[in-house]
Amino acid sequence: MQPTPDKFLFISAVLFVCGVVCMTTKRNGIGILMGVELVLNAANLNFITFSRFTPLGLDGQVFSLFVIVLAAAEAAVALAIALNFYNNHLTIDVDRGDELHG
Amino acid sequence: MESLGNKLSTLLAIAWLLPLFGFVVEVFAMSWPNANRKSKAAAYFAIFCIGFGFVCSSIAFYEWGEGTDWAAFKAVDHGHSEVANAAEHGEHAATGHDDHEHKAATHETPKRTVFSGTFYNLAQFGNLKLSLDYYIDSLTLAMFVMVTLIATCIHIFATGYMAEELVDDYVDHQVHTHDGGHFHRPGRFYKFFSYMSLFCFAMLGLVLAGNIFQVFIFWELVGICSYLLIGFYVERHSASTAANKAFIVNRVGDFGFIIGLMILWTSFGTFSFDDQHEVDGNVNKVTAGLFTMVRGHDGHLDRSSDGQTVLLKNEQDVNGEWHVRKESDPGRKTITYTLLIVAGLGVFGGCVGKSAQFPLQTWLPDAMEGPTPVSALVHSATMVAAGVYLAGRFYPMFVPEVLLTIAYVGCITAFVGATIAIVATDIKKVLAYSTISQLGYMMLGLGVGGWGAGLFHLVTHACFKSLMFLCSGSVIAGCHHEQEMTKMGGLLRKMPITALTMLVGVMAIAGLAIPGTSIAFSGYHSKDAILATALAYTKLNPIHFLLFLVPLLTAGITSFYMFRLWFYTFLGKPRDQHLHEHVHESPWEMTGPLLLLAVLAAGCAIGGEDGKLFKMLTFSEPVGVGQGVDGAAAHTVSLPGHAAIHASHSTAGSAALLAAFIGMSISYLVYGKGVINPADIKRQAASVHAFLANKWGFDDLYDVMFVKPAHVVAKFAAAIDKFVFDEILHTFVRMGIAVSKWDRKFDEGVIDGIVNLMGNSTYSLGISLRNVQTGKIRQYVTFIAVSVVTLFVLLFALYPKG
Amino acid sequence: MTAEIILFWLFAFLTCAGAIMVAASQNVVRMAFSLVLTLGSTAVLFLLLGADFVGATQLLVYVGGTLVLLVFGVMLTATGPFTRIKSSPADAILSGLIGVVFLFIVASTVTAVNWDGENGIDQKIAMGAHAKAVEGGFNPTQQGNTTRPLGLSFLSLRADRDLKLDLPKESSAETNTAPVVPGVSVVMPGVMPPPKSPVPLSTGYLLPFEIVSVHLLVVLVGAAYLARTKRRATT
Amino acid sequence: MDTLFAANSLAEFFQALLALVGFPVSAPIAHVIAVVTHVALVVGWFGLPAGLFIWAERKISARIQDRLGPTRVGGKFGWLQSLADGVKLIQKEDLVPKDADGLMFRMAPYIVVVASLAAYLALPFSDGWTAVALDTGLFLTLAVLSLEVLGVILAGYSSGSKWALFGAIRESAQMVSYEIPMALCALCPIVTAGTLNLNEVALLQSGGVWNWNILHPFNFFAFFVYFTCATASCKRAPFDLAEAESELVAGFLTEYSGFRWSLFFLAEYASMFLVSGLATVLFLGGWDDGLGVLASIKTASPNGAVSFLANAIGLLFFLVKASVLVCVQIWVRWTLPRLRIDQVMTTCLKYLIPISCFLFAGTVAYPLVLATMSGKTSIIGQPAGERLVQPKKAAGVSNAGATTESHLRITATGTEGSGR
Repeated sequence: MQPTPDKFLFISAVLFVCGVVCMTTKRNGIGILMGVELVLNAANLNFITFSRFTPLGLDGQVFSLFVIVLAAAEAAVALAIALNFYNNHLTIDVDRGDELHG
Repeated sequence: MESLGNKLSTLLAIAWLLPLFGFVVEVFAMSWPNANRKSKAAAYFAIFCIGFGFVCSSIAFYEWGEGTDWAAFKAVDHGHSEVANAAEHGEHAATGHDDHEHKAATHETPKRTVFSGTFYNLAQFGNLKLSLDYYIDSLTLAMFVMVTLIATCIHIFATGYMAEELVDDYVDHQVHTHDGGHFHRPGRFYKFFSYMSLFCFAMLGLVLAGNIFQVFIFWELVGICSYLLIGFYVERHSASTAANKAFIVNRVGDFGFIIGLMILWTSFGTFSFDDQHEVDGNVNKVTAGLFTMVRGHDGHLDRSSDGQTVLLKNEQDVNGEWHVRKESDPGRKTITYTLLIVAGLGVFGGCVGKSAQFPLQTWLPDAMEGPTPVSALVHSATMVAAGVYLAGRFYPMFVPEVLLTIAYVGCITAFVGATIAIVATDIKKVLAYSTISQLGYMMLGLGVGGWGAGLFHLVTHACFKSLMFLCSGSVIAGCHHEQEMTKMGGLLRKMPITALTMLVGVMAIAGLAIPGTSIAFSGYHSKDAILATALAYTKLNPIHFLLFLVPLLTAGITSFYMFRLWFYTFLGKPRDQHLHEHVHESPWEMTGPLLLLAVLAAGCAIGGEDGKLFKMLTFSEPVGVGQGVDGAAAHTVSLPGHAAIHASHSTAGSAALLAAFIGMSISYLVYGKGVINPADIKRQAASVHAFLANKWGFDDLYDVMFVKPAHVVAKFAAAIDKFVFDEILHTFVRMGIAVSKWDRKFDEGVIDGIVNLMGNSTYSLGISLRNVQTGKIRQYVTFIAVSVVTLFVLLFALYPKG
Repeated sequence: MTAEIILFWLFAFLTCAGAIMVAASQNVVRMAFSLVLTLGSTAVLFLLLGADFVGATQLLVYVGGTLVLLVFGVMLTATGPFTRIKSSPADAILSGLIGVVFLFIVASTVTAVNWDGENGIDQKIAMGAHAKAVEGGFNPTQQGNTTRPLGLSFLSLRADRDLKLDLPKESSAETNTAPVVPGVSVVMPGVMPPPKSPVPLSTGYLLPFEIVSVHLLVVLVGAAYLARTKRRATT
Repeated sequence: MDTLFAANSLAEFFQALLALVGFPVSAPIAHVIAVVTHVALVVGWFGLPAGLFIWAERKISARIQDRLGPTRVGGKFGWLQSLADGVKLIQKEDLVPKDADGLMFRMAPYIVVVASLAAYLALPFSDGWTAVALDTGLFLTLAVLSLEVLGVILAGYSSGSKWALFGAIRESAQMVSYEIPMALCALCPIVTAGTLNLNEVALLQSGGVWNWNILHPFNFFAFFVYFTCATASCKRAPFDLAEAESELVAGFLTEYSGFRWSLFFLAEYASMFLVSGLATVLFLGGWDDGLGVLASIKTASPNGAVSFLANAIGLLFFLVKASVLVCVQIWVRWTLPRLRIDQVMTTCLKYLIPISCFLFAGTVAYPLVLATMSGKTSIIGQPAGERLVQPKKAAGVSNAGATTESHLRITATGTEGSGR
């Protein structure tokens, strides 16, 4: 007996929303990064769910694997960027990095 | 027979085209990036070309003689009928289209002596065929040999004379730059010889031409060459103006020439001298040439009953004789007599221009601005003689009225030229005027019916006049380009070869001979022939007695000024010591040709009218000339036949000789011994002298008649241009400006307004939008999220349920 | 109400709670550890869904690697002990609103689908013939073993697609002993009938795999280059 | 009775047992019971042996330092010394520094303990005697091990003391870097075996010492590299930079005391035993006696009480091997001086990683080269494909399916066909 897919999807929805909220509220660059991770995880959860409950089969898992790997890469680069940002602004507050404002 | 024709045409074509090849090569060599201006390669190449041409033409001449087993020289005796017959044969052969039983019926030596054909078809407009033809008879051959020989001599001479051009930096002492210095330019050795080669090509083409249009082409070509060569020292103002003058004056003549061409084309439909053979399939189609149409086989004009129309013979019967077609025949061709006169006059106008006859003679003296070899080749021996040649070649087309005109023109030219030559002091000018008067002689000879005499004098004159020019060139070179005889004198010891050869030339042109014997200079024979013809002519038409007296007088004048020239230059004591000291004899490549030409000048006409040259020329005399024309029937002048001319030989000869001797002795007294001081004479007849020195005021006359009016007209035209057309244009322009002003207002007001409105609105929009771009990441994310949510909401709101 | 149901609810709760804590907390480090909680329990969810390899990868890469990296970042960019950069309440409220609406929308979308029931999707797909393969392949009671198929698919061999191993009729009865390839396609209306003859091998994921490896290398170098300390801002 | 011993997992075992006793329960309940039993076993395992190891460490270090070590508590050899320590630690006051992040500070030890505890999830103690027979066993184990570092970082950070922070940073840097060669070396036997399932790895080595991976030319070196990295990831000397008492007072443990401190301590010993057990399974043939007796017994009678008994004996073998490795770690700790942090990182990044990469590549290429040269895929012992356990086990161990299995063989060893 299995929990039905909609429950998993709902969880992933919660993850996603939390990620978005995280991205919108956090002034800390790293916090935004975490929001991104949350969103990616939501996506992964969806992949796995559908690979479990639909003929999508293995492909879902493969895709989620790729997502994870690329997320790791993205995290590395983003962190490097954050460090640069910190070097230039002496802070990690992204609101201070608005040189590009109109 | 055909083979002979092919052989001749090939040989002459080689002789004709070689100079062109030389010209091309020299032009390229000249424009070669680092052409060595010090090498005489161009000269040697040009000499090779023309010399080889001479060899070819000599061979051709020999072949022709062999082919006709020297019929020309066998035709002896001046019996009327026989000459007529001989001429008839010649004519037959010339027009003769191998028609065996006819030949068998007529005479024993049915050999072709005239060969015509087509090298190449230039173009075909309807039935007007423009082609490169050849027309080879004894005259052509003689001209070829003469031209190539003299040209060769002059080329050799020029290698010495033009040697000073063999430098990279030639200083022209007669051209002064603004800073007072002399003009510097690279030497033009190459250029000179390339022009010479081009000229030889053109001249030979002119002689070889088989139709009048081709003649015209090469006519213009020689004109161009003469223009280039006269203007060889183009930086000298006098040279360039002289070149322009020569060219323009020739255009006047050529205008007449073109008129003549048009008439010929419209009424004859062909330009070809000789009949045209076209072999298509096995049918040998023959169309009549100009001469055949006019003269037919017996040399008589067929005129309609009222005499106003000339009927053209363009139908060939079985024996190859040509007849006028029937009235009904659509192919029947006629031409109004006056039109024929006009055509002849037109063509003769061309000749007048080219060989400096009476109205248009003024360009020739100025043409002496060119280098002396040019004067020798172009302006004495060949090109100016081309007019005479054409007149001779075109002789059958001339009706007696035209011939009378030719005679008078020649007569006047001869006298005018001679008189001016008396007072001229520039050595080359003297020769130039004598050239004019001699050309006048030739024309006179042709005009009075002495076809052979005219061309005879043409050849002899070419020899001695080129000789004299070369001598003068050698003198000038020796005197460092001093041409004024008044500064010379006593050059006999300094340059003996030049002096003696010059003396030979002088005697030749003066026409001296030892009375009673047949030993005489060439000039004597030719001039004698002309005078004899003139005498015979005046006997027939006494009203034209001047045509004999004036030439006789002119003969005396000629010998006078010629010896004056010689005495002035070579005898007496030097008038300019400084010049005299630096005089030197010319190098061998200049004196060599002198000697050769001297021999020719002395003896080219040995035997007179029994001599080979004269026989040879008269052999291809147009039919009908021989027996003369009885003008009484046609209410025109009548022309003497050979017999009449022969009858008046001795009288004319002795008269001419007498005149020559008188002239010679006077000049000896005046300039040789100085018994009479020429200055006194000058003072005595100052007005005459002034008149003559002013060249009979022809230049002033033309200045008043043409140049000034032309200037006035030009001014008027300029005024019209300036005050009418320009004004109109300016009005248009002003209107345009006004319109564009309004247009500008519209543009700035409306168009720009619209564009600016857009721009400003965009700008303000951007200004208001820039506030949205705060550069804050979180805000952007918020925007994205909001927009996504909004999209979803809209989707749900609008998407139909179920 | 089996064990896995219990586990599911437990870890579902942990996941959501962690996620909400991440969104709510102001302290970066706490966020980080809430994130650990979330990701870890997500991994467990993966395991529950029979994706054991993905779950393990999630643990290893995310929790063990990425998060340590994040914590590094936190510590390297901290200006003082326990630094907290407060965001204005307005932001919080606005984004909270958005989040709620968003969640409502997504949830309504999810629930709008008829998962189980008469002709729900579950009936058609999840609980259809596919479910039998699922029973064999991903059933957690037998610890769904996706490692080898995944490895093969990365070696460009699709065990579940290419080795056409359709279930024998009787084998569906005792699922334990029957050798079942996970994700194998079985007879079901509308979804991929089993081909009679083996179809040519599909390429699988070899190329993407290689690309991702190279991409990782590039990222490594690039990150190392970027992270170098450069001159500080003159402030 | 047979079903009792035919059990594939503890759950089935209990199900059968209760049915035998007369309390038939459904599979889920059996699962719950099994889980509880597992946890109880593991916790009990290092409630007790951790104490044992602590005692052992004291004694060994004492011997190495030419001391007696504990002699009083509980008999002549001080058997109960560890117990006494535990009681003392529990009694101590639970301190939380003023400016520490309280919640994190309290949470940190549990994370560490849970991590090292959960790592036992997939570790097989004997044939099939494993909590969860995961196909990704090794993978999961490594992953869970890597969680431990988070606890350490948390502890160091939340203490609000620079010593602790230093220690934490060092620790994290060290562990994150040492994970790489460790995983690479652990993958060498995996490649040889062709499966991530630890149980299978062990089974593939059964039947004689010549089958053990440690005799595989590349795995031999891989073993030592692995053991070094394992020591480092357990923060054991000479890699105990995290608590370098001579420089940082006690590293990330500075602010901790009492029970929480002892949790870290327990976790350390737990992970020591874990990595040793992992080494045993990967390289030392797991529960196999070196002579192939057990293997032959089990092949003779695949199921029933005999094989159960054999498994039990195999368990003993396993424990002994692992314990010996732990003792080796202790021995190393008390004989080698501590490295400097830069030396530690250099050792890892400049030497261990390249070496392990080389070893991994070698292990991959080895069977292929060998197979092309001589038809076999291993010099000593049977080729991996041939020493496979009986099919019945296969069903329980791997549901991957025969065909996939055979493909796996082909892809793993190049030539060998399916042994099943």
